[in-house]
Amino acid sequence: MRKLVTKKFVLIVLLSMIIPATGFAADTIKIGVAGPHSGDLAAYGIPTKEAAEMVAAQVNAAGGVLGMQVEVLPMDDQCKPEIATNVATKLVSEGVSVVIGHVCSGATKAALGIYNEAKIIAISPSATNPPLTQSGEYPNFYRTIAPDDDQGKLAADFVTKKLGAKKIAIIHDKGDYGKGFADFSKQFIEAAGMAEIVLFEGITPGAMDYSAVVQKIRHENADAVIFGGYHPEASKLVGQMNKKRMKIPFVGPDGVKGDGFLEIAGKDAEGVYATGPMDVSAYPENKQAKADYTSKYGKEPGTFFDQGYAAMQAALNAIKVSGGTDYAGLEKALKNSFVDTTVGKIKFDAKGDAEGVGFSVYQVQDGKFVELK
Amino acid sequence: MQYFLELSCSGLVRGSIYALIALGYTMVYGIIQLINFAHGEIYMIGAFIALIVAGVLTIYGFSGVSILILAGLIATIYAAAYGYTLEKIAYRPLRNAPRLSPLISAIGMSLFLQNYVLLAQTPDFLSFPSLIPDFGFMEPVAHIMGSAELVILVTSAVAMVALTVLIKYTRIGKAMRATQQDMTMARLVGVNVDNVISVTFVLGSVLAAIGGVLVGSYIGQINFYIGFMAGVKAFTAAVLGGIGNIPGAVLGAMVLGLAESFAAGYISSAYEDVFAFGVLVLILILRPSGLLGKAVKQKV
Amino acid sequence: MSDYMKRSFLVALWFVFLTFPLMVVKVNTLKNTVEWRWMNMLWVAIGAFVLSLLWRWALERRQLKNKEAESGEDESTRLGFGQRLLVEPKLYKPVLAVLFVATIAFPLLFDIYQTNIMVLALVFVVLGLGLNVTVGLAGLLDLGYVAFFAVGAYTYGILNSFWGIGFWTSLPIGGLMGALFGIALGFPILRLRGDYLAIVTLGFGSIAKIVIENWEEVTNGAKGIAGIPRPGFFGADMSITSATTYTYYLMILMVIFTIFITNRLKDSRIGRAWMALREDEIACVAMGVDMAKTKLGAYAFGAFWAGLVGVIFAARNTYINPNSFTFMESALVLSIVVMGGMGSIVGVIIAALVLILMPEYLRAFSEYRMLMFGAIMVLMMIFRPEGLIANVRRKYRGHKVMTEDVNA
Amino acid sequence: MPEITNKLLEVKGLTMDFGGLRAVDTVSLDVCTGEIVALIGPNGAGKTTFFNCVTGIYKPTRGDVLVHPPAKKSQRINGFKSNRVTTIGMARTFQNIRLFQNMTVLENVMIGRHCRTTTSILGAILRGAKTMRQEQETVNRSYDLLEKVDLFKYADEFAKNLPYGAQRRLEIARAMATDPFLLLLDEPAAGMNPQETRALDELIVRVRDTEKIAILLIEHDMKLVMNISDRIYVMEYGKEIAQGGPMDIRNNPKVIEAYLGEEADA
Repeated sequence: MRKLVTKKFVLIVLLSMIIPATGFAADTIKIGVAGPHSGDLAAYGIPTKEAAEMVAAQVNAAGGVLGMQVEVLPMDDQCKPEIATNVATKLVSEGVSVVIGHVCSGATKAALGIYNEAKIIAISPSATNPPLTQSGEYPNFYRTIAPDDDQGKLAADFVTKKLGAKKIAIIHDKGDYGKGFADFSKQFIEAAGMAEIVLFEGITPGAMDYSAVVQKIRHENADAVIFGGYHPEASKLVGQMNKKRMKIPFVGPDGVKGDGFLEIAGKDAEGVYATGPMDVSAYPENKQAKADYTSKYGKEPGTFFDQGYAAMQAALNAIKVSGGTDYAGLEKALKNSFVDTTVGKIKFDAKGDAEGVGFSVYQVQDGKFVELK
Repeated sequence: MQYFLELSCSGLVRGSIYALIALGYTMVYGIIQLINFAHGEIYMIGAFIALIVAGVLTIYGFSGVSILILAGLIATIYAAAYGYTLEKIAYRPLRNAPRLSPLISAIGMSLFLQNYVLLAQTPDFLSFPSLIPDFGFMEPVAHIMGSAELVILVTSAVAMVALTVLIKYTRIGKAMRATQQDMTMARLVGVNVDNVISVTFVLGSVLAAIGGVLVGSYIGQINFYIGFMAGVKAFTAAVLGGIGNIPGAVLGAMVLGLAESFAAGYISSAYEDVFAFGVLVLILILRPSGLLGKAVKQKV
Repeated sequence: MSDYMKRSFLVALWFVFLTFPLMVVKVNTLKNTVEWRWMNMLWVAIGAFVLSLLWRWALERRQLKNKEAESGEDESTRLGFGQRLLVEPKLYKPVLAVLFVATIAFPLLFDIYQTNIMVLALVFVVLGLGLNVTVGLAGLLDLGYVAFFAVGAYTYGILNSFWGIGFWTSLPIGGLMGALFGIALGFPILRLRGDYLAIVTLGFGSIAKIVIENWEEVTNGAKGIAGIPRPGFFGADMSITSATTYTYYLMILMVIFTIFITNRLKDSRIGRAWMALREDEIACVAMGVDMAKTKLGAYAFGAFWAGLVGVIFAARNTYINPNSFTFMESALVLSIVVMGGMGSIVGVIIAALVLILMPEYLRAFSEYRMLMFGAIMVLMMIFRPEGLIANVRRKYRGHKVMTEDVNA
Repeated sequence: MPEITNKLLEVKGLTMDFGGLRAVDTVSLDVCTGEIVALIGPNGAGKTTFFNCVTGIYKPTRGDVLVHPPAKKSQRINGFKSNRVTTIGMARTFQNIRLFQNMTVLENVMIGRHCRTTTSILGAILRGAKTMRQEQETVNRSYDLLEKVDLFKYADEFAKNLPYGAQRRLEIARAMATDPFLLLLDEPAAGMNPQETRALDELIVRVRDTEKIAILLIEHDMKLVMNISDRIYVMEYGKEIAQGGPMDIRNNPKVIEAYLGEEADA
């Protein structure tokens, strides 16, 4: 018995030495793609996965990176922190070189520590929470989207300066993303001192209706509404405001700026403002990617497709430039060499935010989001 | 004062919807002492089927009113069928089981139906056509009450009156009351208890489906998850009013709707649900059998 | 038999009708297109037919079994294999030994990912065991159990972020906070019966989440608390791999600790009172059991485990936000208890491992996870209400000799 | 007839209303040490309601329920919760058997010991010497009681699997486990066959004589009542209509009238 145990132990030790070794010996580059691929937030995660797979397919068809094939490992984190850590350890043990993700800021925070420990870089297409880059706690984090405070500032400026609102109601969905946006808007409006915030309130996503809140907005005589949250609640609010004959501007963040909002809100969407990543559809890379997507899937790409695509491009470019998957090399490449992506020509600043990406304001006109110059 | 009216109106509209769903809960509970946890999902399925029917009919070129009638009709028929099947599968085999078993089965059914719709249709929100025509009132009424709200209030009131008449004056209504009093006795005097229970589920489901269609066209969007919270709230309303008691369910629903609306209006809508459940706990502590419920002495 | 076929055929037809609009039609109101998925109809028909046959067969078997039980056949002589494993030393000793070795060797044999998800599964084992006390033993249905889990996790998160208090100090505090909340929430609902209890606890569960979301000064709201340290080991600096392995062994100890304690309690004056309360509240009180004390005890004890393991959960994730504490988690823990067999410890452990690990290994099927939970809960209640492995009642060794002495 | 020494239970003018319905109307009743007292009356006379009022399941509308435990001070127990009543020393059985179905026979009796033992949650975890002693005492005492009611051989069975008569006896054993000075039996012979009834008859007398427990019982079986009771109270429509020894009651015209319809099956 004792002998057997020893034998087994030796076997285990040998095995454990072999397993990580195979990771290096393989002639593929593994890229993890983590985000919600199931559940109610899947709509925000799947476009990134599809984008990453498309980039990989293209690169592989052209001979790969540094002569190696790119393999995409999609992982579903359902935007839950505990699942995100599972995913992160899974990706680490699979020996990925870079992770594209995660999609939700909360899940990203949970996973980043694990990547940092394993010296893996994560590039998120959508985690807009400012401290992710600004706190300096996550040196291995990069993103191809601008942080929320930019967006909040833009919304605040737009409402006070362009729309000239004096009494502003800020409504949010109590979520990480929505509340964050609402907080920054509030902060910038208060700092500018040009308008008064008459209402700052959370609503419950999934509540039957928001007519009480709408009445409250009217009661406070607000002349503009800033909303932090996603499109289902936004369309409910907008619909009820219209039903209650309230014709004041409604400004949402990029969680509102998408086809989902247009589809659900329908006629009510007309005239709604939303901030969103700058219009990048003019870039040739972007046009190409969108055309490829449409020909492959027969529909328009979803939310964060551009950012996901760009993250993948940036990651592969960094590998190519640095000539390997070494952490320090990748870091240097990401921060120094420009790369053409679907969101423009970008590189990353010292904190990990992409330079050259930003937000602009859109308005729904004739059933489409149109960028306001 | 005007603000108060506005809030009251939103509270009453919300309360009417809760009432339509709560009636189903209360009827089922009255007869077999079961919280039909999946009742909210019937409401959701009713809304989904109405959406699908309306969508198909629009494509085949039907016009406004006929869509409303057909979609509503088919939705209620299907909801009734689902309610009937639900009882047969998940509750009937558990008629004599310990009390916890059918409740857990009901929670299971609720999860199952939610995810069934998620997988069969979509996890996304869908836009619900506004089946109720939006004819304009004049200000200052317009912003307090629109046509959709009026339709909801009227439909709910009519449905409730119809239900009360049905239970008071028809044969099946009498059988239902007999079963509610004493199932064994009712069976002995020749009431087909199984049929009565099925009818109860069907009636409850029809009311829930009406609620689903109304809410769908009022709010303009639905997804697979709308039934859960609505169901929980409606059940809360039923408990508030005294579960098993039909006027109680309506009263409880109105109290809950108003409480939520005033909480949102005067305090903060972030704590809306806290108030809803707070009212529930408070009433259960002060009057454990609900507002209109009779204190039933358990037979020892 | 042909009657069977005919009935199942009718059932299949019924389900085709029932599922037709949802399964077959998919309408896009925007582009005004309809997709007719006729294949689905075929699958529903076949599925319903087969399931209906199985259903009838199973129901009949259940009735047969009931009849046998009624005709006075001794149940205890026909213990299932699962139960025999538990009571016969010849069977359970080797199994236990193998299990022990496998448990110890697990992190050595598998990579960090496997270890990590195992830790999560073990967290749910403890949650299941804790809820098992409240629901399985004392019969108090709690649909807001996750609130206590959240209390534990946030206790550590808050203590750590405000005062830098470490894991080992927070661990017992988390458990005590859980118990305290159990008592605090238990008080107002003492008098409520089963169904009312269910809805009120559900309410408490959602209130807890709302409070966490809104009480930003303390809980950091939806942003969550980040940078929570992993469990420390005498201040040693550990890599993620070794920290995970360490957490794994910690959780194993935790599970053993939980089993040990709950087992002791189950076979005690308190545990028996809980069971009696579950069986018949009026009779139980009439036999001199203090209902309030006993119920609160059950709540507090169940909540204690949730609080305790909540601390470990926070430490394992290093980040917590309100998203981890929804009704779905409560439902998940409840299905663990139901599937495992109320009151049965081994059953709960197996159920937790299956329900948590299965979706990790079958990621392709993860969409079907909640669907399956629902179906499992219904089917278990109908066909195997005693759970996977039914509780084996302990036989007490009293001395007949001694009693005779007393008599004499 | 045993000598009446002192009162254990003293009920004065007890009244219980349910809404407008008066279920028990100013009923007074005493039970003394060493007595077997029966409470009889037609169905619906309010006997069980009376029991429920005395044992704390209902709170009586009016009247006094006084107990005089041996060697302890007297108490007025109106509105006490039933667990307190039991702890004071009055234990009961139920008309429609209320056993803990999914617990073993032995465990059912062990529950009776609950109020005489003190192990707390912490104690149950630590299993100190005191806990172990109490536990062993509980087990032994319970086996002992099972033997007395002739259920020893069923100790490890689930209560739900017992035959009907045995379930009734188990209820008695469970009540006795609480160390009562007064045992309240609600129709203990209901549903029993003549042999079982005879055995029960002996059991009740034995309990009184060897355990020194006084007994108050509700019963429809007149033979049993007349055989063993020292005194009998008769209720009809919530009111007390007669009391006295078996002979007096047998010849009381009011009682005969009340029972006229039912006499046939008695």
